[in-house]
Amino acid sequence: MSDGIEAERMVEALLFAAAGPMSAADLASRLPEGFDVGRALAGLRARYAGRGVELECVAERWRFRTAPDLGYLMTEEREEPRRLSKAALETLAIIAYHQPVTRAEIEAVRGVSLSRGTLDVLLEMNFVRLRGRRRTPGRPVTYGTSDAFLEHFGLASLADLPGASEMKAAGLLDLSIPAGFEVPDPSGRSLDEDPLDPGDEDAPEFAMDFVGEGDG
Amino acid sequence: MSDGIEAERMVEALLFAAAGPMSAADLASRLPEGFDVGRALAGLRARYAGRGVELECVAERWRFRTAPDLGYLMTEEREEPRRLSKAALETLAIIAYHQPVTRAEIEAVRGVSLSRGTLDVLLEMNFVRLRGRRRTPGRPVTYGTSDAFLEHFGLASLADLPGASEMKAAGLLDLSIPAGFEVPDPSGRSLDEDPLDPGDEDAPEFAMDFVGEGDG
Amino acid sequence: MSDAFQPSLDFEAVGDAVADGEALVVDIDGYEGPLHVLLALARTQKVDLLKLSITKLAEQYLAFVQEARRRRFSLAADYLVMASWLAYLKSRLLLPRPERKTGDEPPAEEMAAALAFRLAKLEAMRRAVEGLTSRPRLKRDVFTRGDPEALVVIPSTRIEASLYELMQAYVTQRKKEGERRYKPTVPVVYPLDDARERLRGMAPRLTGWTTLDSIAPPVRGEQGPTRASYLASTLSAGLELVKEGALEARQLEHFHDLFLRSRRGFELEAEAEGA
Repeated sequence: MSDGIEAERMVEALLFAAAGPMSAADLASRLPEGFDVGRALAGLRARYAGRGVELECVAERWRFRTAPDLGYLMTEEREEPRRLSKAALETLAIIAYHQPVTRAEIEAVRGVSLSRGTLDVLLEMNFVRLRGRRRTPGRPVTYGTSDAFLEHFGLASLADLPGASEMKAAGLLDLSIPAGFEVPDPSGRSLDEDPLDPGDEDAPEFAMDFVGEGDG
Repeated sequence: MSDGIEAERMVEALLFAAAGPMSAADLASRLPEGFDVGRALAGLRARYAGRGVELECVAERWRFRTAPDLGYLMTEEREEPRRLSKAALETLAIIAYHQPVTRAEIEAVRGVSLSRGTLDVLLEMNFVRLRGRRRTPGRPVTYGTSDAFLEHFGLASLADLPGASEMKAAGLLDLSIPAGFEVPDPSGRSLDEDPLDPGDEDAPEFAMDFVGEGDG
Repeated sequence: MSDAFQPSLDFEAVGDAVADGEALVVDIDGYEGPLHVLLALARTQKVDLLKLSITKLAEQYLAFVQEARRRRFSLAADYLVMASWLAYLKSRLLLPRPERKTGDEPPAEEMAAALAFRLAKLEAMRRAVEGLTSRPRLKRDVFTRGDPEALVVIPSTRIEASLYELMQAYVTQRKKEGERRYKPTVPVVYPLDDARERLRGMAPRLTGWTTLDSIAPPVRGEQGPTRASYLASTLSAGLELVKEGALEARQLEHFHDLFLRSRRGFELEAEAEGA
């Protein structure tokens, strides 16, 4: 059996058996040396295309999943997803497309202040995570999306957000224009962002930010 | 797309997403009407043959399983498997081939009384189950193997237990075996067996049977 | 932040509303805030949002607020703030172009463009929501392996026992059982009495050395005594007759043929010689 076929078999077995998506590096570390994981993945993706189970890349890791058009059959496996309110979805979209983004920036885009619970829900569902702090007065916390978000929506990376490139080209993701509006830059790590201070994730004043009285 | 291919896709997706093995009937009940599950399974089995993942039938239920020869790739999570004691293995073998079989019959074949714990271990492992009661004086409980037993040994049904010819082929039986040696066919249900009485499974006298002093 | 547009005013208004304990989320007929209302109204113009007629939009919005107020007791403050700001913007847009400079305020057109841009941004996010939610979603539309093996490839309860081992265990026992229970069918023997009787009758005729083989009766059929049994019984009877003095036996070498002959024959011979 050729090495190529054998590498495909091994990657196939590992991904089938895995409880979660695996990166090419994860896979390579499990394979005997000298096998080309990238080619095996490409081969498998082609082989499974159009089948009942397909290979997909999410959050830069690989997984098998059932074909979307067969979702209707999965009556027993289906978990009724927690319904996100319109506000929560819009907030999630703003965070996804503008990250890292501060609470004030989210509110500026929507024209309304974040109601209590909106961000909490997204954090609790692990779609959204704290990314860091903006290097501006008050050093506000910035938010971004998690791998779980990408996995849930089946996105290989943030660059694959639907319509992101068109929006970016139209300047719609660039909140710095016009001068009167604060506009964050969605792509990559913002230059004016500090990493979170140690312990920020559970600092009391931070928790206050979500659950405190001032939550608007 | 032809119905055949579509049925294969559906069965593939269902088996992939299922939490456990599924019978053909399970699958049929989940598929829209008019699809041939049997053909889809046969098609899938052929399609996956020799791949890193294979379709296997155990206890008349189907599941995907990584190819046995690739098991070594999954070794990282492997926990040291328990080995069956010789007595347990021998007892299991007798139960498998002679089911339904009573404790006294097992002892008669083995030539020694069952040591404490041997049957317990097999019952606890869920390899052996209580089958019924023999219609003889004392109505002794009869033992048989479980689906977990079949699954563990990769057997589709009891009829697939290797018989005398396979034993000969494996070099286990030779000419020194007495002429009368016969391997019973355990797949048929014995006529002199009653179903279990209600509460048999947890009746105290039954527990005594295993843990009592008299157990040799 | 633009002094003229002062979007923060909206938020301050909301903040005030919160402080006053008023309803936080303004959701009039499904709208979350003035911007969402504006977006919905802007869409009715069916043009690129960036080419929107802000004057027309302002009129639409004011009409909406009026209608809302007619039907409801109150509107959240930010709706009203937006209404007054739009009324102001509209009036500025309608004024003749060479207008007087009012402080740092940007031209009305710029303010209008800024509003249009804000709406376009919100619209983009609404499209993003549609884009995201129309994607196949995990555990709703697409499913990963229901029974992954990686962490349970071989659970601790897993027993290592192969089918071969099972067969082996079975055969070993059955072999042992076979040996233990082996009861050879009791062979039909040639009774010693019969042999003695027969030999006694034959003895007088055994005048010369005769092999045991030819003396013992021949095997008759499957059911009868075996050849070995005939031989053994005949030998045994022969030895008895030797003891009685009726026969004599000899063997020239170990394992060679055994010969028997009548002692009487010998005596007769001797008598004959002596006579």
